[in-house]
Parts: sequence; structure tokens; C-alpha cells
Amino acid sequence: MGRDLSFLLPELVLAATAMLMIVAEMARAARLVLAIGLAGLAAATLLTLPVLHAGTTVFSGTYRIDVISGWAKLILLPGTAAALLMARAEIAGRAREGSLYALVVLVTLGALMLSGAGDVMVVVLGVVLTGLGSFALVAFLRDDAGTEAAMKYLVFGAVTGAVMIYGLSFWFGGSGSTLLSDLGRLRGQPLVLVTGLAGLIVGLGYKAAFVPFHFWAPDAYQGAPVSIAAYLSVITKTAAFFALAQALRDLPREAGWPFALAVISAATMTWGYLAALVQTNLVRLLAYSSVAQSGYLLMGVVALGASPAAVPGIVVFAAAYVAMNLGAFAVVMVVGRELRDLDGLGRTHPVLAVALVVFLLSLTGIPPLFGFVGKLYLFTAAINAGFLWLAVIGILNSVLSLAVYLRLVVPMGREPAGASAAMSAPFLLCGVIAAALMATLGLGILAALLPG
Amino acid sequence: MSIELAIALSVGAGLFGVGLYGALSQTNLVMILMGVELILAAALVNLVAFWRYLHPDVMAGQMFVLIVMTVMAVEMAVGFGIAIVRFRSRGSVEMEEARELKG
Amino acid sequence: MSVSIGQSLFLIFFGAAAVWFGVVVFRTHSMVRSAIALLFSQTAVGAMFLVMQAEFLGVLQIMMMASEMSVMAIFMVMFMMDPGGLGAMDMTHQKRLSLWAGGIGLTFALAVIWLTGWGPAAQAAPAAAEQTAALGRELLGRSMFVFESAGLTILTAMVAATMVAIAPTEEHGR
Amino acid sequence: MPLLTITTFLPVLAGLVLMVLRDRSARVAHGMSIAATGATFLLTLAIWARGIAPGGFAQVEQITWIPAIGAAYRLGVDGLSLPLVLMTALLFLLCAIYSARIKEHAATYVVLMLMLETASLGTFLALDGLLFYVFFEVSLVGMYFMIAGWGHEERQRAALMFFLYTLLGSLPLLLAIIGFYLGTGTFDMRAWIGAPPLSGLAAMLALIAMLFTFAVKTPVFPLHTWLPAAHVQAPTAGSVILAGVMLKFGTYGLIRFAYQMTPEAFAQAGQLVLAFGVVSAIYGAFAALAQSDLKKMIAYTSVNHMGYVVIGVAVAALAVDPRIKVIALDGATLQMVSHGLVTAALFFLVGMLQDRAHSREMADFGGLLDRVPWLGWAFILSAFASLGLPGLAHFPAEFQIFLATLDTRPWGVVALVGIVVTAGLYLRAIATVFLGEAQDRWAKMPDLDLRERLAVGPLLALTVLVGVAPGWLIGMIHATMTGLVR
Amino acid sequence: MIWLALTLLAPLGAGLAALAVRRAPQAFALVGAALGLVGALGLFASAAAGTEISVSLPFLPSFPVLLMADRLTATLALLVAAVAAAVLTYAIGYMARDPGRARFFGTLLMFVTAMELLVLSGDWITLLAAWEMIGFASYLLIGFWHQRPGVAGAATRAFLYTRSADLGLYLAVFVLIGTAGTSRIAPTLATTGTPALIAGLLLLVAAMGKSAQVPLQDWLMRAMAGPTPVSALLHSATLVASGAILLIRAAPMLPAGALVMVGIVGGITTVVAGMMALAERDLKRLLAASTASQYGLMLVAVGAGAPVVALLHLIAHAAIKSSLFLGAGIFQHDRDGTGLEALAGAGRARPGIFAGFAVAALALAGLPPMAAYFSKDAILAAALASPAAPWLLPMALGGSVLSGAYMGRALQVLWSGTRSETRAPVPFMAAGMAVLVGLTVTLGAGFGPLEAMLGVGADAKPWIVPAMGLGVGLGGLLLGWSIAPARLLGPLLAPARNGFVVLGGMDGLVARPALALAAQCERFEQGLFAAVLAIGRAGLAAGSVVRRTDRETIDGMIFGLVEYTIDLGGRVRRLQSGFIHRDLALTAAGIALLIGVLLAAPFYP
Repeated sequence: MGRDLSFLLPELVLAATAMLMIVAEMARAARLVLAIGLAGLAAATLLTLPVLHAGTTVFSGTYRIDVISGWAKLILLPGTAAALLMARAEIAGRAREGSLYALVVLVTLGALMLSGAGDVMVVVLGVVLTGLGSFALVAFLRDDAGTEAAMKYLVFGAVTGAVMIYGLSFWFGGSGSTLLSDLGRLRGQPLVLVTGLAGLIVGLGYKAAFVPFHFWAPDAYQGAPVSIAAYLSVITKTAAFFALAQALRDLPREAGWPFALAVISAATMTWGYLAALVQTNLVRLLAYSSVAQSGYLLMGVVALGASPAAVPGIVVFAAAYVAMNLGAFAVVMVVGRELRDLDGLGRTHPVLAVALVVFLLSLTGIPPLFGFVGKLYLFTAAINAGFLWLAVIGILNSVLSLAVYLRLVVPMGREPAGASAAMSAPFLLCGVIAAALMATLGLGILAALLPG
Repeated sequence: MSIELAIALSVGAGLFGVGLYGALSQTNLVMILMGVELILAAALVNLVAFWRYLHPDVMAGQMFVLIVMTVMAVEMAVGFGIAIVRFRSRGSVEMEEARELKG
Repeated sequence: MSVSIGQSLFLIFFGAAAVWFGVVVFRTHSMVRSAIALLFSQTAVGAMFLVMQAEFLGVLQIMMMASEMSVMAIFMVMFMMDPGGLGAMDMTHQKRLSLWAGGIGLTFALAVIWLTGWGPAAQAAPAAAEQTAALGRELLGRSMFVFESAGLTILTAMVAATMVAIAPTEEHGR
Repeated sequence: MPLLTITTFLPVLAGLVLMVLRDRSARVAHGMSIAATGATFLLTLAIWARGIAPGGFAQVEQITWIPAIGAAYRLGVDGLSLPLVLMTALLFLLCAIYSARIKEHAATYVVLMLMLETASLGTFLALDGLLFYVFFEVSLVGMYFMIAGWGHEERQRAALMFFLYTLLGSLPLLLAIIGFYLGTGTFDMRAWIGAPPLSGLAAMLALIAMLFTFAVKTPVFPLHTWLPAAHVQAPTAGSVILAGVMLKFGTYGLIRFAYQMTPEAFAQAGQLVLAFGVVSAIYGAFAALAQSDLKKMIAYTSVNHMGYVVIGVAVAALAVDPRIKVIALDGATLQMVSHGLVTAALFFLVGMLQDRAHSREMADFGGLLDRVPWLGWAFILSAFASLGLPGLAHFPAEFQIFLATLDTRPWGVVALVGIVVTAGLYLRAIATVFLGEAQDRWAKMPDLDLRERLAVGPLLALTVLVGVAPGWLIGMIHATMTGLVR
Repeated sequence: MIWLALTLLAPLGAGLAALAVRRAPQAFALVGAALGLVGALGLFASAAAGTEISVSLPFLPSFPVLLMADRLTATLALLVAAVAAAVLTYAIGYMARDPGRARFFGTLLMFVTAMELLVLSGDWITLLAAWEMIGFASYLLIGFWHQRPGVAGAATRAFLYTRSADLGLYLAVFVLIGTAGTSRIAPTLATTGTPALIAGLLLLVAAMGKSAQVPLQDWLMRAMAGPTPVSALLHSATLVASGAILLIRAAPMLPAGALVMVGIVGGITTVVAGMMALAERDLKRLLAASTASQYGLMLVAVGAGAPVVALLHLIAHAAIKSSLFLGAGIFQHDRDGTGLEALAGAGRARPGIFAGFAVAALALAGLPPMAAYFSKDAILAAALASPAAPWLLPMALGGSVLSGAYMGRALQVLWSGTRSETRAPVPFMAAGMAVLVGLTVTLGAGFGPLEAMLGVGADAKPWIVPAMGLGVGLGGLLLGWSIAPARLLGPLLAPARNGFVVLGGMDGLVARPALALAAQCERFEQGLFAAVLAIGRAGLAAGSVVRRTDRETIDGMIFGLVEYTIDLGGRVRRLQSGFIHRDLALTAAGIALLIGVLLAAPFYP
């Protein structure tokens, strides 16, 4: 038990942080809440380093301390810190500000549970925990859009979650265990396997916003505060991928899931970019773009067990995705939610414009940016696993994505609209943008340092 | 396969079907949540039946049941929370009225 | 054998009740009635647990559902001004599609159930006391992490629910 | 010292510096531009001084990037890339000098040009499949903005056409690169060249993919339709870079990738490639003959001249005798450089004419030779160079190509018709624009000023130099090609 | 080595200097021409002494540039240098008042350089290069007064005609290099069999273009648009001569079949061009046609297997024709025109010049003791001895008669009109002409030694040959002097005046079809756009979900694709109805599909 707890230090610290934040929130000391949260996130990040390469499990296999969960912490915790800073810049001074911070940290805890899940129950709890927190976060503004978004998100989450649980219940029947590592016992029971798998894909797919489980995403992002949209688009989404990777690693590939996920992957990226192509609301556009990015991440999942590049691919691209998507959302927070708000940005705020271009190019996958490195791994993994056609579709979609993102770049070169010239970027956001920029550029160039 | 297991699982299937119908057909948020409760109840029935008739010595099954019950409860709680805030804002929790966000 | 037959009969009875009340949930035109039907349905599920010798879970189910459904009924009366049975409004849409979806879901689940060889059935369940003790050991041993996670989930739900549901008047006070 | 890396990235670094400068006036921007491109040019001379290795790549610079998948940063030169690199650096320097008059958004323009230079140099120097592709694509984006931002009347449309055409065109190349990667597990082009990884159907498919990409870029009939539109709308410097540098990506790739990496498949498909080259050459010449717009005419002659390069490469693939292969490849490579020099000069001159008269229609002019003798004689010299007059740059190249063609596939020599047709069209252009009775409306037209002479002069001098004594240039090409056909 | 450099570089350097300095170009021209002449003399001397001077310079990796002065090429080099020196001297006077002097002399000197390069080239690539550069230089020289109407067209035409024919040289060179594996001329002359025949015929085509043989004779008349010294130089020893020189040099290689073709082409030309000359109403154009005719005679000699004889006639003709042109130029100077009517009696005004002109004219007609007498007789003898004598001899005789006739006519016109006042004396022009006329008279004496030097014995000719030569020459002169061309030619007059253009000549046969083809290409180009568009449209229609676009512009598939994609995006977007139950229904359908795929997937590995 002591050993197990020592491995769980980052999670424990974070849980304690969350409690402290709730306590501080009772005193209505929002800044204190934020400070505690940031400190806790930093501490948890640091505590992750010693157990990064532990490669073990705790509590009889129900939770895994392995390469995925380790890197997940290194990705999710700083990402959450950035999201907190963005949230502070957006909602400082509103009622229940501290609750939001606490909730964010709690949701991140759920995300960590997902990414280290070794047991079906942990998956279920992770999905539900992140879900519940997210519904509330989306509803934070309490205006019509916010409540509508939360309501849709809730309905979608509840239904898919229930379907997932129903499907997963069959796995228990088939294997006599709730451990993911015992899923191999399901060989010979294809129907049970498929039912549970379908449940898992539905539940995690909704979380990660694959097609056709993504419908909530644009609405929820649009209704939520922008910082929360950014948070949801990166943290809970990547966590779902980690959970999917944890579960599928133990499933035989003959079960057919690689092909099914490949189909979903292709559909997701295509659908996402097609829909993004016609958006005029920047948040919605980024929402669809993040749907499409899920398709790419899925390429790594498809190759699990068939390519050594699969896990590094998921991890690297997830890291890249967190950095560049947070960066892009942060710029949107400064600029405004509509496409026309970008008019003339290149003239009025050249640095901001360049940052946005870098993020968008990275999202497209232009080297030597971080996003390219991640995509490279993913493409390699997919091709190694024999899914050349998927890689081709991925490449074609990269072209489409260029069209999507160029729609943002082009107006920046226009004459400024006038009103936008006055806006200024809050200090916190500048910090977030700078950090994201450094990650996007630096980690792309120094890709040799990443796990291979 | 024992007949009891079949009966219990079939009941679960029935609850699932009804719940799915409800979740898809209802216009009211609360009613949709009721459909969700029924689906979760189906999962409960499944889990208990699997535990009883296939793996009585695996207590993880019962544990799972507890977890699902927790899920039912917390989902209801947050669901009501959101229903309240929506009701305050719009005076209704009809899903058909929630069409501001689309495209 | 007689136990088995008795169990089967009870399972069929309570199962039928659970499903029937489940159907009723969506056939009344009042949300309060729906809530009560759901309560009955869940109670029947609890009764099935009892039949299947999972006493602890059965009792838990019945108690939890009873409280939950009463909360729901109160909630509906308080907030939605629905005293029950007054309005006869139709609260459904895409009915046919939903029927198809439910039907297909049912068919598929039945197919999975009936087409899978589940292996030999266990004849006896552990005694109730033994069960509870084992569950306790599970809770505090192997499933400790899961259990604590569930705790955190409940905490999150509380924070989330209070955060959104708190009266907006306070906002102006600040 | 990593000279290649410094050379490649110096322009873009200068561009970044310019972006953060407080004073971004046109003066500063153009000063920066000339300084950066000038320094880059000097650096390429230093690379030249360091020399190449006969049997492979020299001055290789390599940094591990993503070891797990064999991607690395690799640069190097050989006798195929070095001439193109020198030419690229020179053309960008001259463009910088020529563009010094541009006043609107000068800083952005300069940054774009510098970015394009880095991309172009990188394309020729990259020894890593991915890196090559990246530079190849980035150049595309740069040119898109160049046309869209500083082009003529229908620029948006032309830019989009250009962009989509070549973007869609370059995707097959990516597939081929992936194919090579799967065959070797590395993106090292040297490995791909050293032991061609694909064979049989796979090699043929990869070849078809690459041929498609490079045919669009070169461009080869019937995939050339983007070229006239892009040229006509592009600003002068854009046209110069497009024709002088970027078209070479196609033929460079044809040799570096198609010829070197799928040699057997290329030999099988050689006849067809040759046919396309021949048709391109003849069609380009006749289409140019039909034009009345000077710029469009020159654009079409590019189709003709690049067709000769394609012929040369195809003949090299088809030939059995290694001597003939070398002659064909020497000719093809030299033709790339020659075309870069000559066409760049022609586009400059037409641009200068357009600056003065705001027209490119031949019929609008007449008798300009006495009015603007520098412009006129420069044009006449360039035109005769373009039509393949001995003593000027195109002759040694085209001669070798045709010689090898006749020796390998005699029917290919029908492309010789092209040299008569180009002669006809250039003579007609000279006669209409520069000869004949001087018109009063152009009486005030000024002759070339110092800046313009500086932009065109070096090109003309090199045109003559290459034509009279190509030894210094063809020596390095020959050394590499001799090693390459082994 | 030094002589070679002097021969080539002196004119080139002088020309560049003249262009660069732009002052006193005459001085540069004189110095350059003189030094070039000295160099050529040196070459000739050493070649005559038996030392071949050759030098090899790097050019293409496998094909260095080879310059070689053997007896034949040194002789030609000397000829070129001499004529050039004389013509340049003349041009100093002729161009004295022209503002573009520097350009003129610069170009002329470069032209001389190119010609020297041609005759001295020891490899085919250099020869080809020089050949084309001569074309370029002539283009510039013919177009020198480009402001005058028609001049630009004439220059363009000259270059295009010769360049089209040059394709023959290109191909011949490719064949020869490909067969012999080297670009040096000497080894390739050993080529035999089919390659030799093909190469020979291709060389003939090239020579026809440059030497204005039928049917490529048209450009030569129009090329008179240039200044007179240019015409003199072009016609005597340079541009037009290069075709004959090419065949003379390649003669050892030519198989019998090719020789016959050469002879027949030459024979036809000599007659046809002779008639054109006779019908001509302009002195310079008359001389131009006569040039074509005389080169035809040389081709007859080559075709008869006597290239040295052709060379002799070339030398003789060079001196004669340049004299004639220079004389014509002086008359033109006096009368501001070269039409025969305008020139009537011009000879009387300048009897000295007329005398020189007449001497040259008689020489051309083949009267002894002038140079052409010997060479023409030799040609007749060769034609007689040739296996193709039945073809060649009549044509050679016809050409000779016509030579006499048109020269007679020219003399008659120049002498018979009214005398008008003379203008200022023309010392430089007269000097240049005097040298050449002197050569005309004296060269014949040198033919014997020259033949000996080139290794051909002056074998005894049958008595009939000098008789025939003298007869046709005198007869021709008398006919020309006494009978008007209209009566002489009869029905042939009109076609002769039109230059015997068949089917619209090169214009109709080549230029117009080429332009039509170009127009077709342009139409095709438009069609290509439309086709790309159509392909795009067809693909879209097959998709059957595409909204019809109204815009009928030539967008092409590209824009179609963009629109289609955006349209698709719109459709996807519309699926996002905002109704959560619809979304859920789609999700449910998705789940069903997912399960279907999962169940089916094992069958699709």
C-alpha cells in the first residue's frame, strides 16, 4: 500500500490541491484558489518525473504508472495550468470564479484517471468525473448559450455514458474481471468483445469527439467561456485517447478494432475539416478543427500493437496538440470570437499574428513545427500497421486543413477594421501564448529529445 | 447457459431498449435523464446477473455495481443542477428550444 | 432445481415489472407519473437483485432509488410547476426513429445474450454475510483506488452542481 | 563550419530580423534584402570554392532530428545541385536589386522573398526526403503570397490556381517519398539513391507519382496550364523566381528522384517521358508563337525549354551507352542553369518595359531600339540566347541534349523544330517591339537606369560566358554525372 | 598559334573595342582587318610550308573546340581576311556620315570573326557554332537600318530561312558525331554508307539555305536592304559562301548519291537564279541573284567531284562579286538608288569606277585572262567528266550563258544612259574597289600553284572546254548587251521577276502553316482549359449531389473542386442541426454502423 501510494504521489498531491482549493473558495479568495491550483499543478508535475519510467501498476492493476500515464501527466498538468491562466484572464472577478478553478483541477484529476486506467471501472469513473465537471464548466456563464451548451453536452454525455456502461458490463460477464489487462480472455467471444468495444468507443469517442460522437463539441465550445473551450478541447480529449490506448493495448488486433477505428479516423478528419471550412465563428472553427485533429490522433491508436511508433505518436502528437491548440485559443481570446475580428491583425499586432500563424501551421503539420513531428509519427505508425490508405486520407486532409487555416491567415493581411486596433493582450494570455509558441517551435526543432 | 442468467440478461436488454427509446424520443431534459437511468439500470441487472451466475467469487462485479449506482446518482445531481440553471434562464428545459447553437 | 425454478419465476415477474414500468415512464403525459413509474421500475430491479441473492445491492438499490425519485418528484413539482397529470402534452419527437433505435438496440442485446455461450452457471452464491465481508475487503483492498475515485467523482458532482445551481442573485452582490 | 546550413537559413533569418525592427521603411527593407541576398550569394561562392566530390555528395551536414523514424536534417551538394544553388542565389540577389523600387508593403515583400530564397536553396540542398518536401511546399506558399499580394490585375485567381495546382500536384510526391521510406526505413535520400529501394510495380507506381508531381512543376504538357496564368499575373521578381528557380524544382526532382531512385522503372517508362518532353517542347514553342503578350510568350517558351530538359533526362534513362547518358544529363542540367539565366533576364526586361509603358502587348510598341538601346540590345541578346544561338548559354546545353537524343531515339529529334519556331517568335517580337519606325508616344521612355542595369547585366554576362566557355560550369556537372551513371 | 589568335582575335577585339569606345570606329576597323589579314597570311604561309597549325580549347567535356589551319582552311581564311580588309576599307568611305558607325563596324568585325571561325574550325561543333553566329551577325547587319520600312522583315526573313535550313546541319552533325564518336571533322570524313548519305543530304540542305539555292533563294534578294559593304561581304566570301565552303570541306565524305543531288541542286539554281538576275530591275538585286547562280555553279563542281575547282571559283567569285557590289555601291551613292532605270548612265559619270566594274563583269562572264575564266572552264570540264554529265553539263552551260547575259545587260544600262554630274571623290571606296578588281585580274595566275598546293594536278582539259567557255561567255555578253531581257526570257519573264516562287514560296510553305499551327495550339490551349473544366464538371455531375454553378467561366476543375468541397462543408454543417435529438439519432446510427464494421472487420484484415 505504501509503495502504491508513493507511485500515486502526483495524483494525491493534485487531489489535496483540489480540496484546498475548495476550502479556499469557501473564503471567496479566488486568487488564492488560483495560486494553490497552480502550485499544486507544478508540484504534481515535478513529482511525476521520478515515476516517469516506472512501468508498473498500483492497486492490483487497477491503475497504471506507465509510459502513457507518465507522459500524460507531463502533458496534461502544464496544459491545465495554462488553461487556468487563460480562465483567469477571461473570468476574473465573476462570481464563483474559484469554483471554476477547483472544478478544472478536479476534471484534470479525472483526466489523469483516464490516462492511467487499468480497470474498466476507472475508465467509467474517469469519463463520468470529467463529464460532470465539464458540464458545469460549460454552464459557467449561465447565459442562454452557456446553459444550452451545457444541456446538450449533458444529454449527449449521459446517453453515451450509459450506453458505454451497458456495453462494458458485458466485458465483465465475458472475462470475469474488470481489469483491462484481462481483456485477452475475451478471445472466442466475439459478440461480447464487440459489444464492450462498441461501448468503450462510444464513451471515449464522445469524450474525444470522434465522428459521429462529436456533435456536442462545437455547441459546447461555443457556449462555454473560450478558456474552458480550450481546456475541454485539449485536456479531456487527449485523456480520452490515453484511456483508449490503455484499453486497446490489451485487446487482440484480430478483434477488428483497428479497421473500425481507421474508418472512424478517416471520417473524423474529413468531417471535421469539411465543417470547419464553412465556419465563421472562430471558436466553432477551432472546435471542428479539434474534431479533425482527433482523427489524426486516432491514427496512432489504430496502430497500437502493430507499430513501435504508435505510443510515441500518440504522446508526441497529444503534446503538440495541447500546445498549439491552447495557443490558438489564447490568440482567439485576445482577438475575438468572429472570423472578421482577425482583419488586419497582421498590421495591428504582428507578433500575435505570427504566433497564430505558427499555431495554425503546426496544426496543419508544416515542419519543423511540433505538430508536424507528431503527425509524422502518426503517419509512420499507421503505415507500419498496414493502413496506407488511412495515411493517404490523412495527407489529403492535411491539404484540406491548409484551406481551413488559410481562411484565418488571409484576413490578417487585410486592412485593419479599425476597432480592433485598440485591443490589447492581457499579461497572462501573453504568457500562455509565449509558452505555447515556445513549445510548438522548440519541441518541433528539438524533436530528437522526445521519446522514441 | 443457465435459464436464470438468460432471463436476467433479457430483462436488462429490455430495459436498455426502453431506455434508449426514451433517451431519443423525449423532448424534456428530465425525461431524457430518466431514459438514461433505465439504461444504467439495465447495466446494473447485467452486472448482478453476471456476478451471480458466472463469477460469484469475483467481488469486482459487485464493486462495479456500486460504481454504476454512484454514476446514476451523480449524473442525476448534476443533471438537476443544469436543469435548474437552464430553467432559471429560459423557464423551460425543453431540448427543442435549445437551438441557438448550431451549424 | 426448485430453487432455480423459483428464482426464474421471480426473475421473470420482477423483470417483467421493471420493463413494464420502464415503458410506462414514457407513456404517461405527466412527468410526476413518469417519475413514479421509474421508481417502480428501479424497485423491481432491486427486487431482482434480492432474487439473485445480492441482498446488499438490492437493498441499496431500492433505498437509493426511492430517495432519488422522491427528489425528482419534488423537483418537478417545485420547479417545473407540474403537479402531475394536469397537462396532457406530448413530450416526444422522432418517435418512429426512436422506436427503431430502441428495437434494434434490444434485438442486438438479445442476440449477444442468446448467441454467446456463457459457460456453466455457478450454482450457489456466497452467503449474504460472507458477501458483504468480501465486498468490504474488495473496497479497501484491490478496489481502493476505484472506490476513492468514486468518492472524488461525488465531490466533483457536488461542486459542479452547486456551482451551476447557485442563485444568480449573489452575483450582483459582489 | 556548417556553410550549407548558414547559407540556407541566412535569408530567412534576415527576414525575421527585419520583422522585429522598429523601422520597417522601404529603404531599410530593401537594404536588408540586398545585404542578405548578397551575403547568401557570397556564401554560395564559398560553397563552390570548397568543391564537390565526384562520386557522391559533398559537404554533407547532418543533424539527427527524429531518430525513431530515420528523419534527420541533412544537407549536401553535388554537381547537380551546386550550379542550381549558385544560380538561385544570384537570381535572388538580382531580384532584390531590381525590386528596390517597390514601395507598397516593402517589408512584407522582402520577408517573403527571403523566405522564398531559403525554401529554394533548401530544396536543392536537402538530402532528406522530408526536408526536401518541406522546402518544396514552403516555396509554394511563398509564391502564392507573392502573386496574391503584388501581382497584376487577376492576381487572386491566378495565385489560387497556381497554389492548388501545384499543391495537388505535389501530393503524389509525398506518397512516393513514403514509399521509399517504407522500403528503407529512413528518409535519407543518399540511401535511396545508393540502393534504389523499390522495384517492379512499386517502383513504377512511385515513378508515376513523382512524374506527375514534377510534370506539374516543370511544367510538362498538358499540365502546364497554370504557368502562363501565374506568370502573367505575377510581379516581375515573382516571374523571375518562378521561371528561373522554381521550375527547376521539377526537373531537379526528375533527375534527383525519378532518375536516381527508380532507375529501372524510368528506363521502362523512358519512351513515354521522352514523348511528353518532345510534345512539350514543340507545343510550348507553337503556343508561344501564338501569343501577343510578351510575358505570356516568354512563359510559353519556358514550356519549350523545360521540355528539352525532360527530353534530356528521358534520353539518359533510355540510353545504353554510359557516355551518351552523361552527355544527356550534362545537357539537361546545363539547360536548367541556362534557362534560369536567360529567362530571368527576359522576364526582367519585359518587366522593365511594363514599368515604363504599362503594357505587355507587342503591338503597342515599335522602333524602341533607338529610344532605349540598352533595353533593346539586352532583349535582343537574351532573345537570341533563348533561341539557342551558339556562343550563348542555351547552345551547349541543347546541343548535348539533341546529340544524345539522336543517338538514342532518333525520332525525338523532331523537337528540333522548336528551335526554329522559337527563332521565329523571338525575331517577330524583336521586329515588332524594337525594330521599325520609332513611335512618338514612347519618345519620352527612359532607358535602363543603374539599378536595372545591375539587375540584368550579370545575367547577360553569364549568358555569354556559359555560351563561350561552359567549362567552369559543366566541369562540375560532368564530374557528378559521370559518377551518377555508373 | 599566334597567327591563329591574330586571325580570330584581332577582328573580334577590334569589334568589341569599337563598340565599347564608340569613337573613331573606322580606325579600329582598319587595324582589326589589317591584323586579321596579317594573321591569315601567316597561317597561309605556314600551311603552304607544310605546317598545320591547330589548337584545341576546352568546351564541352567530350568535345573540345578544335581550330585548324591546314592548306584548305588557311586558303579560305586568307580569302576571307583579304576580302574583309578590302570591304572594310571601302566601308570607311561608305559609312562616313552614318551615326551608327560604331555599331556597324563592331558588328561587321564580329561577322568577320565568325566567318574566320567557320573556315578554321576543326570540329563540327565549332563549325556549327560559327555557322549560326554568321547568321546572327548577318541578321544584325541586314537589319542595320531597321528604321526603314521592310528592313526588319528582311533581316528576320534572312535569319529564319537560314536557320530553318540549319536544322540540316544540326542533324548532320549529330549523325556524324554519333557515328564517329568524335566531333573532329577529319575523322568523320571517313564516314561511309547510309550515315554518310544521310549526313551528306542534310549538309546539302544546310548549304542550300546559306547559299540561297533553289528553293531557298528568296531571302537573298531581300537581304539587299542592308548597307552595300554588307552585301559585298555577305555575297562574296562570307554568309553565302559558307554553304559552298561546307560542301567543299565535306566533299571527301559525300557518296555518289549525295554528290548527284548536290550537282543537280546547283545546276538548277544556276539556271533559275541566272534567269532571275536577267529579269531583275535593280542592280543590287541583280547581283544578288547572280550570286545564287554562281554558287550554283560551285555546287555543280562539287557534285561533279571537283571540290577544289569549286574552291577556285569561290575565290574568283569572291573578288569579282565584291568588286561589283562596291562599284554598285558607288553608283548608288551617286544616284541614291539601285534601280536600273535610276542608274542609267551612271557609269559614264565615273569612268574609272565603271572600268573596274566592267572588268569584274567580264570576269564573271568568264573571259580570259581573268580568274573566273579558269575556274569556269574547270567547272565545265569537271561537269563533262562527271558520270552525271548529261545532267550537269547543260545546266552549267546554261548558267554560264546567263552569267554573260545579265552582266552584259548591266553594263549596257550603266553605260548607255545620260551622263550626270559627279559628286565628291570617293578615295576610300575607290581604294577598296581597286584592290579587289586587281585581285580579279591577277588571281588566275595563282590558281595553278594553289591547285598544286592542295594536291590536285591541273590536268589537261579537252580542247572543247575552253572553246565552250569562251563561246558561252561571249555569247551571253552579246545577248545581254543587245537584246532586252523581256525578249530573251519570253514567257519566263514574269515568274523570273517573282523569283520563281512556287506555291507562295517559303512564306506559303512554312511560315503560314507554322502560324496556323500556332493559332491551333492557342485554340487548343483555350480548349485545354475548357476540357479541364469539363472533366471537373463531369466528375461533379457523376457525384450528382452537386449544386449547379451558374458561372460559366473557365475556372477549371480546380475551382470546381474548391466549390465542391465548400459545398460539402456546408452540407456537413447543415447536419449539425442544433437539435440534440437529431444529433443523438445520428450517433445511434453511428453506433450501429460501428458495430457493423467491428463485426465485419475481421473479414477485412
